[in-house]
Amino acid sequence: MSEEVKTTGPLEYRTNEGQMTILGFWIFLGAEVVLFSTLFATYAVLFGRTADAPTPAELFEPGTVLIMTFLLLTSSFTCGLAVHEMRRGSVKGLTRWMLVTLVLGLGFLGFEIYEFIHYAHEGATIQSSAYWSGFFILAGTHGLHVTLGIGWAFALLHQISKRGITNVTSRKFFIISLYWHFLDVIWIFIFTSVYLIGMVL
Amino acid sequence: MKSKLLRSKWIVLASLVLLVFLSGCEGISVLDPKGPVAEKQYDLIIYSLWFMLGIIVVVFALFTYMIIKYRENRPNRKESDYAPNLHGNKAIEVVWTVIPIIIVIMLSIPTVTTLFDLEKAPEPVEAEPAKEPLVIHATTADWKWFFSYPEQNIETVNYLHIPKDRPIEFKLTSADAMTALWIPSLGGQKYNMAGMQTTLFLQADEEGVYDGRNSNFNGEGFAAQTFKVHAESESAFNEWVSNIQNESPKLTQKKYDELLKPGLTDIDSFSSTHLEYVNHATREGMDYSVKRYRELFEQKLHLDKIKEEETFQ
Amino acid sequence: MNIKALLVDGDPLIYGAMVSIGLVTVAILFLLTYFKKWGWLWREWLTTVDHKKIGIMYILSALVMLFRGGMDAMMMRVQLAFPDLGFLDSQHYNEIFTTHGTIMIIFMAMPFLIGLMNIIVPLQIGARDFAFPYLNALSFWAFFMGAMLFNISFVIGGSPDAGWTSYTPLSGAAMSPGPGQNFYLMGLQLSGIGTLATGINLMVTILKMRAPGMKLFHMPIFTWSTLVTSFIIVFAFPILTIALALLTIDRIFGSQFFTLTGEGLPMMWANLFWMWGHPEVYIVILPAFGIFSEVIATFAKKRLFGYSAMVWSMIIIALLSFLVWVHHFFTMGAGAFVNSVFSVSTMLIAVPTGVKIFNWLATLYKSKIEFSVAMLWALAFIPSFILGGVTGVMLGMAAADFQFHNSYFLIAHFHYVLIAGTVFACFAGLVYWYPKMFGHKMNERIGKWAFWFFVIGFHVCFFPQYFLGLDGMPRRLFITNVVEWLPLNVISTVGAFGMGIGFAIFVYNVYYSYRHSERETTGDSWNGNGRTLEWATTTPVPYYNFATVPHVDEIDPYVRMKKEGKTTFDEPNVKPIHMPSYTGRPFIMMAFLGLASFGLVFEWIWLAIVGLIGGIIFMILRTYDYDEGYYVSVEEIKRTERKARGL
Amino acid sequence: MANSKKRIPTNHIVGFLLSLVMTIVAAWAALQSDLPVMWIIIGIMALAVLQAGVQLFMFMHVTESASGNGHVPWNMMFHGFALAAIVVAGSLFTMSFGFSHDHGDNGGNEQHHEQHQEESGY
Ligand code: HEA
Ligand code: HEA
Ligand code: CUA
Ligand SMILES: [Cu+2]
Repeated sequence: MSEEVKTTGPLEYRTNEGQMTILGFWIFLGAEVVLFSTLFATYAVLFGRTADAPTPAELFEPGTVLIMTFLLLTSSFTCGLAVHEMRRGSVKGLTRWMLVTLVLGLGFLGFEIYEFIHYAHEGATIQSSAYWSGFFILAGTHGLHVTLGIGWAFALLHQISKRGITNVTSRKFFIISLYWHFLDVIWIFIFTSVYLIGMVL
Repeated sequence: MKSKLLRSKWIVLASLVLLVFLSGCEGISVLDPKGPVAEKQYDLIIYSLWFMLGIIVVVFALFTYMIIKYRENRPNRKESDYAPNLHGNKAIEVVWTVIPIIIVIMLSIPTVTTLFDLEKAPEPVEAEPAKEPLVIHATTADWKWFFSYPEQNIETVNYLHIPKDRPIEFKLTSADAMTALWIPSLGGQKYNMAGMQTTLFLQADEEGVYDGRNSNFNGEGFAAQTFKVHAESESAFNEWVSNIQNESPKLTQKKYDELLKPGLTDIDSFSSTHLEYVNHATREGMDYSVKRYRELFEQKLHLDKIKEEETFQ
Repeated sequence: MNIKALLVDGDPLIYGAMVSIGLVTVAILFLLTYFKKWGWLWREWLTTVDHKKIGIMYILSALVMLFRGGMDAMMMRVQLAFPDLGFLDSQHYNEIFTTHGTIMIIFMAMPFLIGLMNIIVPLQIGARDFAFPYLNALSFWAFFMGAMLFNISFVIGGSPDAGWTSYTPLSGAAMSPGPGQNFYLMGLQLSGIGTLATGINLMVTILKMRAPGMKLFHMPIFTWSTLVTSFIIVFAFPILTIALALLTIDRIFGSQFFTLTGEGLPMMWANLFWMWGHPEVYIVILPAFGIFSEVIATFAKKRLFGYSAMVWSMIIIALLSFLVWVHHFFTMGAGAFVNSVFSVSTMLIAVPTGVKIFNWLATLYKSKIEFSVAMLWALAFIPSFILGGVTGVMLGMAAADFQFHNSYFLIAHFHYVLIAGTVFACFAGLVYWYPKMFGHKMNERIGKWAFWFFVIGFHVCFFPQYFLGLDGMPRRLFITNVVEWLPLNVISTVGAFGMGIGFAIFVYNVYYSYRHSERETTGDSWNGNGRTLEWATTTPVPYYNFATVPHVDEIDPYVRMKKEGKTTFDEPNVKPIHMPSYTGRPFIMMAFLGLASFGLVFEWIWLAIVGLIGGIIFMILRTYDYDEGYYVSVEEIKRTERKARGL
Repeated sequence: MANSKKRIPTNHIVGFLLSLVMTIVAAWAALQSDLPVMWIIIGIMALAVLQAGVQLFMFMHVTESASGNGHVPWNMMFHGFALAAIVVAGSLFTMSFGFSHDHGDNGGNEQHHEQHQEESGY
């Protein structure tokens, strides 16, 4: 039962432990899909229950949302490049692309915070109505995930700068890349079913 | 020895079942329907019960056979009674998959048709002309019932009069917690929810006084949230209505607000309805009570005396 | 805030409970100090990552919770049989059925089964531990802290009182202010996260750590049931997480999801709750099915009939379990079409369940049944569970359910499936695997007494409730105010006490067996009838489980191993074994999160933040943790094995 | 992994371009086009699903064989999304449609009624 280490293939898959951890993370992502779907379901069912607060069509701004979307899409791309560099064994490439990713992520967060504050000024807060509770918790949960992801990624960059790319660090890094792409997937659905549809209806 | 014990236990149980059945269903309210809706549900229940009894008998019989015949220390066990590597048999497996499927289909058909029937007013018997359903708004508040008769413009608290042989269309809603209207002798229940309106059709075929209650738990006074249903002839009903119209006071908003207060109330009657100023089934009406009585809801009410007060009605 | 206002006061029952809890705590602290066991407790238990020890802790907690939930049940039964005694008032009764239901399902049934999985699954597949032992410890402590948090509501702050289903708007801030409902939300949240993590952990363990050659369709059926259950857990628990979070935010931060104000939609809670709640009841029944399959095959001394049908039926039950949730609120008025759809999907579950029942019966066919205590529990399950199952199908017929819903007919249904299914299985599994866990068996003679008291008591208690339901007696009613209901209620209470006595005998048996049972000398405890790998290793199980893992290419591999004289100690092939190190971090981290939850319960946001920061610090420590564990040397393995095998 | 030695990650670039295009098309359809609302909604939801596919297959290596995890990641995603569909559609199905609340025979419910119409549009 001793650990066998393979000698080919991406580093993160070479140990059994690496494979297991990555598999575990995929399963966790499966759970996350359901977690977010519950928020989507709640949001959808509460749609239209704005009470005395403004309606989404009045508040949503296509410009901001599009910028946020492009920021996140691009960050997902650069995160992919970071993993690509990691698999080529380049600590420098990895770090550089990951920093770009995180800067884009921070930009996204900045816009989101600005957006929330703006809505609050217009009289739409988490307490104003069922609809706005649904909106803020759905978007906010995503935002919280992004925040956690950024903190986690900095911790990993720090580890990689100290230890280089090993079986363990590459596994950890691969996992955060999965997480980051996954957040992009969720955002696409928020963008489409919350913002676009909110502006159509 | 052990298996004998096992067996005798089932015999005791089976006879218990029989006993209950032989003693008849009188007095067991769901099994003693007093109207067409309860009747339909009763028919469905009995229909399904036969299937279930059949299944139980088959499984119990097989089970008893197995544990008696194949117990290890049964005297004169034969060598051929043991086949440790027997691991499957396609034919028999198909049989015990298909038969339950068939049973499920046979249960589904009447279930679905009954479901759709229950959405409509019960059909009149024997080609009598269909009567227009009597509309009654049944509204609950902690822990009481308001029955508004919009057509008659009267409202009662904690009791109900209905004409027999005429469909009743209940419009259910709640001023606060989620509740349910259930009159077992007349038919199954449905939820009352604030901000929404659900419809329940019931009808009585026999005169009598039936028990009705809120069957969905809503806090401390839940046990006391019951009411009596007086089913009577059309003329007696009309007489009762005009009595109330003439003798009971109007239901002012002030009086209504007072009645809404969380707590218990006695029976009462009025010659107008609360629908004039609030319908809790609407989105405007759903927070009416909570807004007024937030502090009261927030206290623990400690209704120690519920038992004594049960003698209302 | 002053302390006096926190303590629930005014009732002798509560004072009694506080005093007894206080006394027990003091006694435990005293004993630990007196026997100098603090170090032992910390080194051997609080810091353990060994799946077997974690499993034992799960089971011990579950037994304590069964006791707590059972005491609640007894109090309810006394109140219902003797309404004139004024034993409980409405408020207390409401708190008690709420804690009873919640504790029994979340803190008793699930952890009991997860405890058995913890101990047995790695042994059945030939693994050294879980895939993520550290995470496993975290999960346990999450569950434990959640359970403790929920239980202290009894003495400080007040218990939740809106039913285990906690329907809104009743359970919202407006109608249930105060900490009681928060205890429910935070207790479930914390332990729910632990359960989710366990689900992931078990899935990876089973998918990646099986003995060489063991295909999925070679796995023991209990392992299969665990895999399927984990799948349900992974997909159902996130729904609960969100539902609880939304209600928490409603209550503490004033959002409007399930409120009557702000155009909230209270019935959405019911929808979310049952989207989790229905899969949840299958989470507690599928492992039970797995246990019965193992026990029946062993004591019938015969291979399980229809192995792949057994597996597929579980998979189908798991998929269907996500498609039936609406049957819990047929009476919400969603219309005939919606109800028809969910009615049919509900009844369909009878088909795969029936397949399982008939396969068990066929396993008994041409077998040699040995009526050991474990087997008795398994056998009693079959006829008893049928009664619950078929009444479930009757509830599934929506048009009829209008009459059954919220009545004792429903109460009888789910106790029939939960007790005859889950609880019988917990007892069967515990008795069956007891020698593996503790190195000695439970006494059979005393076990039979416990069995008969419990089973007969069970039927006497719950069978009459079907008729109470048909007579219109609603659930959650603190007072039986209709005379006709009284006789059956008295019978029911008598039965409940029968179960109580059965359980007391069971507990006594634990003590008696500890003192008097013979110690096990072989790993294959049941007269050499073991069929799966857990019986192949020695008893007590070495902490690394298997010296060497055999190659497996069939179902029931141990049967052939015995024939060929093979063991799990293939001396020339022993290699060093990699093991994880013990650590106290999971315990401390969860203590912090427990503190955070406690803060939220009382809406002391500062305390919640302190606890949360503590938790986050431990997460950061974890990501910088490069402790790779250690290797057990070949010599040590050989020494241990030789000793255990008497070589 | 074949592309681990490659300098240029074609896969990623193509994926990125695809997702940009799809986002722009979706935004155009929702904000600028005059298509019927129902079609817009169906169309942009389909685009969202496609984009999710791009992320999963082109960025997240969901089917990478070197992982040693076989089809399990794919399986988890598939079932996760299937369940997501059940949760969302099921909630709308049971919480919005077919409620026999208002048969429009008496007043006071207009608003409620409208709500249901809105939601069936959704
Ligand atoms: C272990 C837990 C468990 C299990 C296994 C089940 C199993 C089933 N349950 Fe139960 N149920 C609960 C726990 C469980 N339930 C709980 C806790 C509640 C109430 C919660 C609350 O409100 O507090 C509940 C409530 C509940 C309701 C809601 C009723 C209401 O609120 O009005 C319904 C309705 O459909 C239902 C149906 C079923 C069905 C159809 C099955 C089926 O899976 C049963 C299948 C088994 C068989 C049918 C027997 C064997 C089969 C054969 C021998 C084959 C031939 C048979 C036929 C063709 C019929 N259950
Ligand atoms: C696994 C789940 C589980 C289990 C095992 C049980 C076990 C029991 N349950 Fe429970 N029950 C639920 C789950 C469970 N229940 C749920 C979910 C509800 C719904 C709650 C709600 O409405 O919100 C419920 C509700 C419920 C009610 C309905 C309350 C109401 O609606 O008003 C009743 C009433 O009789 C009841 C009784 C019992 C009894 C007598 C036992 C017995 O089996 C208990 C047996 C165990 C013991 C007795 C052991 C401990 C005690 C001792 C060892 C003490 C010594 C002995 C004596 C004093 C004699 N339960
Ligand atoms: Cu409920 Cu509309
Ligand atoms: Cu269910």
